[in-house]
Amino acid sequence: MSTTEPLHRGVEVLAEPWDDLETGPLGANGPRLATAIVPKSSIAGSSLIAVVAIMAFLAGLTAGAVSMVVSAASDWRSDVGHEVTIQVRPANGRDLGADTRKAADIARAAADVADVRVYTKEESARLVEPWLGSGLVLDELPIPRMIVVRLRSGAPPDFAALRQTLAAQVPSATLDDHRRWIDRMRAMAGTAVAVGIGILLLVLAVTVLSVTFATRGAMAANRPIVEVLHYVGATDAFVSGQFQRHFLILGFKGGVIGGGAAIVLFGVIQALNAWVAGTPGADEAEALFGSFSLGAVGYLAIFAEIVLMALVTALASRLTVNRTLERVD
Amino acid sequence: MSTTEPLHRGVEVLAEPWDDLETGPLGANGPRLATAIVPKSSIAGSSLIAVVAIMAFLAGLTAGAVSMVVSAASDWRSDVGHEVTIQVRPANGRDLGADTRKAADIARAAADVADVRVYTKEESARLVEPWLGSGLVLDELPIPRMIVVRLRSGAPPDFAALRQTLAAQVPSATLDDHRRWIDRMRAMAGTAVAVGIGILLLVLAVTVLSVTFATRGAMAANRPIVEVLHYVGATDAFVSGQFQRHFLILGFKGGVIGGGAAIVLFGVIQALNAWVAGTPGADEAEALFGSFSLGAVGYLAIFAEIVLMALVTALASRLTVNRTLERVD
Amino acid sequence: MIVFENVGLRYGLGPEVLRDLTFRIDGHSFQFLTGPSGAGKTSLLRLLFLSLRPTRGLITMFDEDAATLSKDGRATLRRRIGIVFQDFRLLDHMTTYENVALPLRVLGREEATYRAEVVELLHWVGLGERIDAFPPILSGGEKQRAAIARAVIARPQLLLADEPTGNVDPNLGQRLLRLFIELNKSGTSVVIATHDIALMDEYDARRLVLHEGRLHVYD
Amino acid sequence: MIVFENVGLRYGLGPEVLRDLTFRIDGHSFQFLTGPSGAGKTSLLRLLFLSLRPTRGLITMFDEDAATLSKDGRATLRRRIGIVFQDFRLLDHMTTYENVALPLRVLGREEATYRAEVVELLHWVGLGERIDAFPPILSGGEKQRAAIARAVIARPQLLLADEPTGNVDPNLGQRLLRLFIELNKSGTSVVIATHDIALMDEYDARRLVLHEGRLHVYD
Ligand SMILES: Nc1ncnc2c1ncn2[C@@H]1O[C@H](COP(=O)(O)OP(=O)(O)OP(=O)(O)O)[C@@H](O)[C@H]1O
Ligand SMILES: Nc1ncnc2c1ncn2[C@@H]1O[C@H](COP(=O)(O)OP(=O)(O)OP(=O)(O)O)[C@@H](O)[C@H]1O
Ligand SMILES: [Mg+2]
Ligand SMILES: [Mg+2]
Repeated sequence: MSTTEPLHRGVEVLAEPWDDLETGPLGANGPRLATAIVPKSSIAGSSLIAVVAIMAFLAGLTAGAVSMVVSAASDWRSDVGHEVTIQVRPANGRDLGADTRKAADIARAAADVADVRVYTKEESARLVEPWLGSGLVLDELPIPRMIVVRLRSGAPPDFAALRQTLAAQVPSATLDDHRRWIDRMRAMAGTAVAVGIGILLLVLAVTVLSVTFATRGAMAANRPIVEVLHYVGATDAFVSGQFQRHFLILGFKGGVIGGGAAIVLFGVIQALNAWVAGTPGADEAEALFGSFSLGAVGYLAIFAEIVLMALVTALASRLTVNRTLERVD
Repeated sequence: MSTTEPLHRGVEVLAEPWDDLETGPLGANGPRLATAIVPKSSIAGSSLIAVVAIMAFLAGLTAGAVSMVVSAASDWRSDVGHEVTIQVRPANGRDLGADTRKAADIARAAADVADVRVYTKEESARLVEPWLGSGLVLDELPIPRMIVVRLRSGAPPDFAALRQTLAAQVPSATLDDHRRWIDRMRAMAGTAVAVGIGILLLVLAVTVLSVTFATRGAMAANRPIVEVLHYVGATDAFVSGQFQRHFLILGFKGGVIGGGAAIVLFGVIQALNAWVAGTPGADEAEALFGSFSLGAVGYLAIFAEIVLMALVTALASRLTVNRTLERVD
Repeated sequence: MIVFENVGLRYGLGPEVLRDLTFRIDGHSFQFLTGPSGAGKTSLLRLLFLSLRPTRGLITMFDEDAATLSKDGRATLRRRIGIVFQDFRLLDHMTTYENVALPLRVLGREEATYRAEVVELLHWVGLGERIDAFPPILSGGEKQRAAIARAVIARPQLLLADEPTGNVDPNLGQRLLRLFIELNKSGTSVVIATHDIALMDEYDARRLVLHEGRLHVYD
Repeated sequence: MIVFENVGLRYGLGPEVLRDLTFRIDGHSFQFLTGPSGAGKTSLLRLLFLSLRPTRGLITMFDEDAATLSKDGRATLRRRIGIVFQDFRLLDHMTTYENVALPLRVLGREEATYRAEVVELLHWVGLGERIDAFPPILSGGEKQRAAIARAVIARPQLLLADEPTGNVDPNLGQRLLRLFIELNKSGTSVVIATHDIALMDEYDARRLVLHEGRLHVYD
């Protein structure tokens, strides 16, 4: 008997009860094909997608918030870091105007200085207005004068030398390089990033755990299928491939849903923020939550996390499937 | 045949292959009993617990954060709300000292005022020091004088009347009742509560969804058991009772794990905070995240949420079980 | 006890599997149900067990119209029926003992009141050594006997058995048949669906033969 | 082709189910395996199928020591064996057609190359009308025939069938027996575990009888 000849050819046809059935039509579409060997519904898919989505959402929120804090801090730092101020205080027996001009000249002579601007008396007064009240007679008040020194970007100039020169020539002037504020902002941004990374690690851990549980559950639920596959001669690679596919898709779906929700949320908040801008609540909200603008980096981070979620899901399930298969025969 | 007489009594004993087996010992402990009718392992328990725990954790964090913001804001508000300040500015042709005394007297005469304190010249100067620099010769500077008016708790006094009297008698004095700051804080706390409630609703929705999915999955996985139960005469109430039990426990476990984790996290942060207090990073962190102290209300809220999670889980599963049973026969 | 009048059954849009069935099953009666594979024996048993509704016709069980029964009514009625499924339907996570005791547990009876009875019945069907075994490790014939034990443990008024001797040797088959006969003598109506001609020759009873959807009764 | 030498099997700490089995199954041979319920027929078939390891003794299959085979080696070897399980083991989420075609799919064959063959075999076992049906709605006999079709579709070198006619009527049983005989004539070794004395009387073949853990061979 050749391999293409049906094996029952040799059996004479018997009149059997089902013989008449054979004349019946095939299923309307012919035999059904290509059903997934591991049924989708059996892998607790929706609840796993929910977990992955939640985790991706959380990861997205965290990444967005961190990127907002970091970018706000660095904006502020670069604004402030590119300026130093010199304050010239009125002192007995000294000419405030002359002192101010002299200090400005010293600043102008320093390396890396882009621009020096001397605040007028009025401008200087306006700076202290909140504390002294307006409507003061300026001449009577010995208000300190401000000089704003804009620096060229790049390496910061040698503040120590400048400070020394100023101290020698204009004792009533003090240089403020905002070092304390910049350090503060840096520490703050660093803390935010650390907290963010902590939360991300937590989120990833929970994701891996959930996926591992779900995979194990799916393997257990599909134990009969795994067995039958082995019985008809499937190798472990074939079997695990059947599961793999589902979990990669599943993780990706969860990631897209969760990450997408995070992106949408940021978008909505940003839109709302633009909409209420100028209303009384807006600055309070801004004070509380920052400026709500998620830059390209934030969006990129969220996208990266979607991919990460899918990969983590696939990897966790692959490990679990392989470990389970080793124990099954 | 009576109902207690074994039904096979009447059959004569045949010599059958297994007759010798009957002399064998019973299982070491006699028959096993009281296996749960719905097996615990079949309801994707661990991944559902994970979901519920994550949700409870989130809910706990949110409740904690909101309660921290609200209590900080109300602390601040009650501190600030119990004080108003009167600023008396130097003006041409007026005696600052006399004006200050007069303003203080007016304040003292007002209703509901507990205490009036007039800042000395030096104290007043110290307030503006950050902006004018120290080492000023005070006499030369027409620094405004501050009067702090502490109010009795209860209804705020009639600021409008006080302000009017002041304007009439001491035109150089202005009353600051911090209204703007208080409103700000109130708006901020309100926003925090609203955002918190929003997140809680989201979390609850996700929980209900996940539990519904998981219950449905469990019902599907246990379809054969449900069928057999029906076949041996079990009512729907009996069957759903078997599932109910698991899900209530499961939701409670998830809630305790997640809520507990949130409480532990707050505890750890608080401890860390106490530990690093005074170190350079601490005030930045505090500036960023608030004081990290979760009051009794916060802990209560988290406990309430644990219970809520368990109830929501049980309820969602009960609904799903009943709906599924209606469709099964 | 049970009356079928012009009962017809089709699955979905398929052909009518059972056509114009009109017959009665009396109390205390004993009958074999037979017919070729796919003739509808299992389907007929499911109609008798109320786990399937006829597409037409009237079924009266224990003097009640089966169509009007509520779900809980059906549950109550099933407590008077024992059934042995062709594919056993044992619960894999429970021991043989627990599987057999399940109907009593569902009835709310205390374990102490039925324990001895269950153990004795298990010994009698030759499962004395397998009391604590879980169904997945039982042999085919052992599962079948456990399923039979579960069906008879609550002394039902009606026993439905689908191919109850398909997985046991002829000796054991005879012994199980004796169990059914004994049960019948104590008042239970018995319906046994089987292909086993040797088994039917063992005991002279009424025969219901399904052929091409119709039922032929040989008293 | 297959050689058992002093093979013994026990489950866990239980008694030895099979003892000192020494026999061979030649290429082209045909044998019935029989014995009372619980004698170990299914267990012996599982040993032959390598889904169980003996607790002692040596099994040589297709000239390889079964104990030294890797997992993938076992998988490859199983592609040369067809098996019909006593409880069928069809996949409920796949149609009859897909279940039967599964061994070919696992072999990586293109659907177009085997489709006609599968459909023809299904018609031949009387499932021509049930090609698109899912196992849960098949009758007991229909499931059994689907399981048989799956076992033979890849023309295995060894066919193991556990009680393959337990759920079909005698006519159909004979027809299925003819299928096995035909397969045997084309070169397959066949082992059929059965209780059905009538079936064994149909065809004069070697008989392996299990009794109290020992195998008695009647050539
Ligand atoms: N749930 C169902 N949906 C659709 N068709 C079904 C369903 N159950 C059974 N059938 C079909 O109805 C017919 C009768 O099935 P049934 O199980 O009653 O036969 P049977 O007499 O018990 O056969 P066997 O002896 O093989 O067990 C078969 O063709 C079967 O495929
Ligand atoms: N996985 C297992 N673990 C423990 N005991 C088992 C296991 N499988 C089978 N047994 C026991 O081994 C004995 C032989 O079982 P087996 O299934 O081989 O019998 P069989 O001859 O096929 O019986 P039947 O004719 O009833 O199908 C039985 O007592 C059975 O309970
Ligand atoms: Mg049937
Ligand atoms: Mg067997």
